[in-house]
Amino acid sequence: MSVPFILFFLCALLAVAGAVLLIMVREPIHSALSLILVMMTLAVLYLLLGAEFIAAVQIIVYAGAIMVLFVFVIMLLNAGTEERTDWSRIAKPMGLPLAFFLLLVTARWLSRSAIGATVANGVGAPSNEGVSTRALSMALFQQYLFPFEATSILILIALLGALILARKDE
Amino acid sequence: MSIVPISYYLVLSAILFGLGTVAVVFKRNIITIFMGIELMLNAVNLAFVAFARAHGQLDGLVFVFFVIVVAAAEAAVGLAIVIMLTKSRQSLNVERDSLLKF
Amino acid sequence: MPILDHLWIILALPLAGAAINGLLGKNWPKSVINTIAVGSVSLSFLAVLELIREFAQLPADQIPWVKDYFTWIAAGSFRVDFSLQIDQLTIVMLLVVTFVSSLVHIYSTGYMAHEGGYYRFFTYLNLFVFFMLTLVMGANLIVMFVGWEGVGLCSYLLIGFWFLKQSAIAAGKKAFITTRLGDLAFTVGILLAFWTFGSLNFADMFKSVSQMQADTMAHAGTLTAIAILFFIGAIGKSAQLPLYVWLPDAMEGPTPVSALIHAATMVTAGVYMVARMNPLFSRAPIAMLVVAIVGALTAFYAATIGLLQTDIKKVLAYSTVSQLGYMFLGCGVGAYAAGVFHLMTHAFFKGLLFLAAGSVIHAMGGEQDMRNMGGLRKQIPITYWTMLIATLAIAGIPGFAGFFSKDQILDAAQSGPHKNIVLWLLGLIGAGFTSFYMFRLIFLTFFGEERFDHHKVHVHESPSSMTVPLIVLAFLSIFGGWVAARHLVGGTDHFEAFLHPVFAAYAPQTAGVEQSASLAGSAGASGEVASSPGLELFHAITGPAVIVAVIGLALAWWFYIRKPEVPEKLERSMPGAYNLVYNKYWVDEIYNALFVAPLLFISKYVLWHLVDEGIIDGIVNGSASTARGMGGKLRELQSGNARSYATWVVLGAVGFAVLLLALVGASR
Amino acid sequence: MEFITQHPVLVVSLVKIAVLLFVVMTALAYLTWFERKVVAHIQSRWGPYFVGAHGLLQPLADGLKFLFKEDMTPPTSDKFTYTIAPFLALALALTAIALIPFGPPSVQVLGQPVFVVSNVDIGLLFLFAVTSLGVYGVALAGWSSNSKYPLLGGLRSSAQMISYEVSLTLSVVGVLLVAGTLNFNEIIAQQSGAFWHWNIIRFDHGAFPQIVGFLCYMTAAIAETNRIPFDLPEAETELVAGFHTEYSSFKFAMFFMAEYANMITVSCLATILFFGGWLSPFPDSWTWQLFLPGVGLVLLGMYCAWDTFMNMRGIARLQFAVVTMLCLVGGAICLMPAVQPVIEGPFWFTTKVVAFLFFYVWTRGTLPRFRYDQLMSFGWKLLLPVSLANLVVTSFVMVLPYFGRHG
Repeated sequence: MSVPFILFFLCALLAVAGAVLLIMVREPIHSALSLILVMMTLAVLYLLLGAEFIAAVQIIVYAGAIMVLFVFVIMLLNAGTEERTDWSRIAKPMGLPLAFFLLLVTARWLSRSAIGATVANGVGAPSNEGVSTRALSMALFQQYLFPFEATSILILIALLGALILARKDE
Repeated sequence: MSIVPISYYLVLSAILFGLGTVAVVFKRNIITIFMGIELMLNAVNLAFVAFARAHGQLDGLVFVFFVIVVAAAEAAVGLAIVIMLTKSRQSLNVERDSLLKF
Repeated sequence: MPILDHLWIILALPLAGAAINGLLGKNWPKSVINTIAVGSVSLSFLAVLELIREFAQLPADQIPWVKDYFTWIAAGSFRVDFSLQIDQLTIVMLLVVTFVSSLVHIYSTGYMAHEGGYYRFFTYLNLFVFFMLTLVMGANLIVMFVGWEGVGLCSYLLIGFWFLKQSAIAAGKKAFITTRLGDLAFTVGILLAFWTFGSLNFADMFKSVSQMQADTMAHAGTLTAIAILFFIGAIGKSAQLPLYVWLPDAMEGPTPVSALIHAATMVTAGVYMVARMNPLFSRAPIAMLVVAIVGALTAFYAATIGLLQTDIKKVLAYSTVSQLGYMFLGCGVGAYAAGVFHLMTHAFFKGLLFLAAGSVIHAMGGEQDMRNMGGLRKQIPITYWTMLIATLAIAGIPGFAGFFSKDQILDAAQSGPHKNIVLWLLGLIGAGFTSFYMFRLIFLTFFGEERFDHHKVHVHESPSSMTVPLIVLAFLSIFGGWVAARHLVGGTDHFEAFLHPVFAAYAPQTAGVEQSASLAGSAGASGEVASSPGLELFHAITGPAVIVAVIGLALAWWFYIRKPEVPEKLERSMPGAYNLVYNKYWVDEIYNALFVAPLLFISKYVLWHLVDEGIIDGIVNGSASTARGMGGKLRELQSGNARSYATWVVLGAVGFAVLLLALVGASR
Repeated sequence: MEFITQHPVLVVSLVKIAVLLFVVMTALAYLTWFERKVVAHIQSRWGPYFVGAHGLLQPLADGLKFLFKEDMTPPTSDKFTYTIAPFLALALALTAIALIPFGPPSVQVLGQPVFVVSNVDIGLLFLFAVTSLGVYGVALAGWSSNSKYPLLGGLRSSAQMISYEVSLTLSVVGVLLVAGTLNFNEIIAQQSGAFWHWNIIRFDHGAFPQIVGFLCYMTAAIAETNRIPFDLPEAETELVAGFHTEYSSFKFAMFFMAEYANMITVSCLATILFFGGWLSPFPDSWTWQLFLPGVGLVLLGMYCAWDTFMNMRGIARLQFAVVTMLCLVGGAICLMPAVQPVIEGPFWFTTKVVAFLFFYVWTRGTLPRFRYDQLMSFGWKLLLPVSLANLVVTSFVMVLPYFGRHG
């Protein structure tokens, strides 16, 4: 067991724990916290995968902005503990088994997938040094320039939409 | 020092995705459901990064970037909607406002 | 040649008028509506005049002039173009239709001035003109049929124009349903024709007809069937025996409508159709005979009913029926030209009669019963004189339009290729009756002492908008027939000569010879009979028709001027016959008993309660309730519960994942 | 001993972390003293005076007080969150500092740079990542207290932090364009030369003066750290004490320290990005500048000595004598030729940071507090557009033919 392995399993454990907590806990804030935990661990995993920039963005945008927004909204709406209504007759008896089944199927499939296998066997093992941020930004601003601009427009639209929605109607 | 096989990451992402699904199906608080969706997105991101690493290409990372951006936009709008909804229905429980029908 | 290339203009004008008035005109002042309605029709009349000018220059080989506008229906081998056609027959009809329509429109502006639903009236009227023109100009049976049904619709709408009057509504329905019977046959005929000829274009049909060998009995039978079916359609539309019953009731509609639709144009559609289909009929002798018999019988029968009617419009209605009978008689004996000729003159003088009657009713403030009239000739001179002229025309007094046409028909019945003495006699007596009841009408209305009190009605001459058309038509009632005048003095009949190509084009060889012979005969075959034109003229003028007409006139004078008590005596002396005729042979009652009542019974108990409510509703409701039940079950899917929806989404995702897995597994 | 040689990274890192923690904690403590003194003098008071000479032991006393106070937890509060909130705040604040290079990487022990705990390739991004999480401390504290004013304070601060974080980041991007890297050491190295090479006024090929960016940065930074005039989250006149109303004893102290740690962090960042980090303002040719730290300390010691003998009485005189000794000895050490190059970087760095801290205190002493709507409209309608404009102009100049990077 080398350092990356330990790190990986630690993070994976934390991530799964956080995800489970997110489901189990009934206080929205706690769910948010556990989700933040998951994101943190994911950021670490990204680092482990050599994607520093993505890791940073993950923390800044996800943990630092989106989740803050969530927390903010929870506080704003003063969301209390979730009530235990079960009016949906299929959600529990059907939904959960289905979801778990989906989990298993995808997990099995991915673990069997060619790429995973090859890497596991060390064949085509990726180089250990991470992706340079410069190269990523190059790709982003040259090869993917149009999608980038498109997303910027999307953001603008979302901004306006949020403004209009949350505006006090006077 | 040996590296962690990509398939581990993939399986982890699958698990997280499944848990996200469970959250979406199981939770009643609309905000928490939202978080479940975010969790799923994260899981997918992880898969993307893992694949990018496996292929030694950047595209996966770019995709992750876009996913994050879109998630941000979605969160902004979605939470605004949540606020309006809660203002009008005085409840965050999705089972309380069954508006989604004819 | 603008109009010839744009025949649609003639149609479009009245349609546009109808559309504008009908869609926008609700609150417009009468003047505007008048302008649009009259303007559109008059313009299409002018267009027709221009058309005639251009048609005159058209080389003979380009007649009939057909224009295809667009493919209307295309289903397999069945293909119908919206195409219009111009030939001599069409020209005549167009002229009559547009001209009389214009006059009636003008007349209506005066007559309907005080009625509600003004714009509605003119909308229907314009629409009618449009459909009538479509009927006349159609280059294939389908277009023609559309016009055919369209005029039926307009007639229904206009009869029931005063939709608050129960009788009017009933009359409208009666007209519609009765004619529908004929139309059913007509439709079947059309189908049979398509099955036989493979096309519904007149040109193609006639070509294939003329190529058929008459000797093959099958073809003869088919042709006869088609012809008779068509003729039944004509019976319905043109109110012949036994389907004439709707026309008298149709008098519930406004008088201009009676004049235009139920005298001048629509009811003659049947005649036009038979004339248009002459190649078929000429090759189906039996059908020809049927046509002739029905025509003659109707002519006689309707005339007898007319004898005792007291309602001024009813009298005219029955006379219309009878005159139509004459036209069919003409066609039936092979004198299509004579039939069409009578159609034209009849359009003039019968239109005039109705308009004049309308004027009388107008003057009497709505009174229609002749027994409450009398002595009106002083108060309303113009109406009196014009109506007198029309009466002289219809009675067949020499010199007037009716004389020429009716004389030709009777002549053809007597000496034509298909001559038939019995029919001729029927026609002859009918002619006598005609002149009798027409003069009876005149005498009762305009002569004798006034049988109404002045305090209620103050008689007044109609406005110029009504009298002017009367005068115009009066002129035509006199001179309209003179186009055939020289025929009397042994010259050629211009009208017949003009129409000759239409009827000669596809005439059967054998019959063709006779036809031309008869043409010559009726005109020049006088060779051996009459040596001098004068004698010929004398023969014609003192022909039997004229004699019976004069007798009728004399009798009428005797009965209603000289000895007014005679009718009562007669009535008392033979009550049976009197009641029989007076009650129109109880035909309506008989029909009620025979057809209407059983039909009502069947429709009520069998069709309605059993079939409709029991079976059809059962099926429909059953399916509906099953659908509702399933919907109720499925509805639970749409609980509006977001979690349930999420579950379904997950289900889909799982399915997709499994599918993907399977595919990948397969590809591996 | 060989363990150290085997695992240099681990050992050195641990040592560095320990030292850094100690230093920073002390710094925080004395920063409070510093602030109180300065504000007092601005308001023409003496400030802390009696606990130790010139109140030099005041921070110690405060620390003890916090430690021994009763730690109250509101019964209705959300225990877990209530407890972790202050830890979160402080931990994040300290983590941020761990990324800051206090001196040149050339100074090394066992092949490891001494003056930086972790030299990350994209240090700046990580700094932002960490600071962006700082919101949670405040927000969670406000929420978990389960009481009006804290909640309001938490809401305010989270809103405010999100709003100003945008401008903060954008104002820095200008520098990033100039630098073309995210690594602190490289950013600093590029500004080497003299003070006119510092990013704030540097104007040569591929560089554009970031003065506007600096102003935006400072404003946003003050807002980020919830300092006057942007201290709405703890506006005592409106919200009692804002998000930490319910906190007492050491938890409160943690928030306190976190705030000052954040001040230090942003000051360090400003120093690095705009003022050349640990570089000296003078050209390297001026060798005499190596003596500046030592000489400065010696002068300080001499002043202390004079003060001791003229003004001090009793115990205070004894304490101040100790201070004098420390200064003189330190000065002597700094004057040693071997130490001079080592001490240079930290000296300048500290000097600049202290200057910024003084600026902080200064603003606190002089400016009134914003109203909340003013705060928001200022942040969104003025600060953001200006920093965006700065970004646009900079990037535009970047690609200009002559000034541009390729000019």
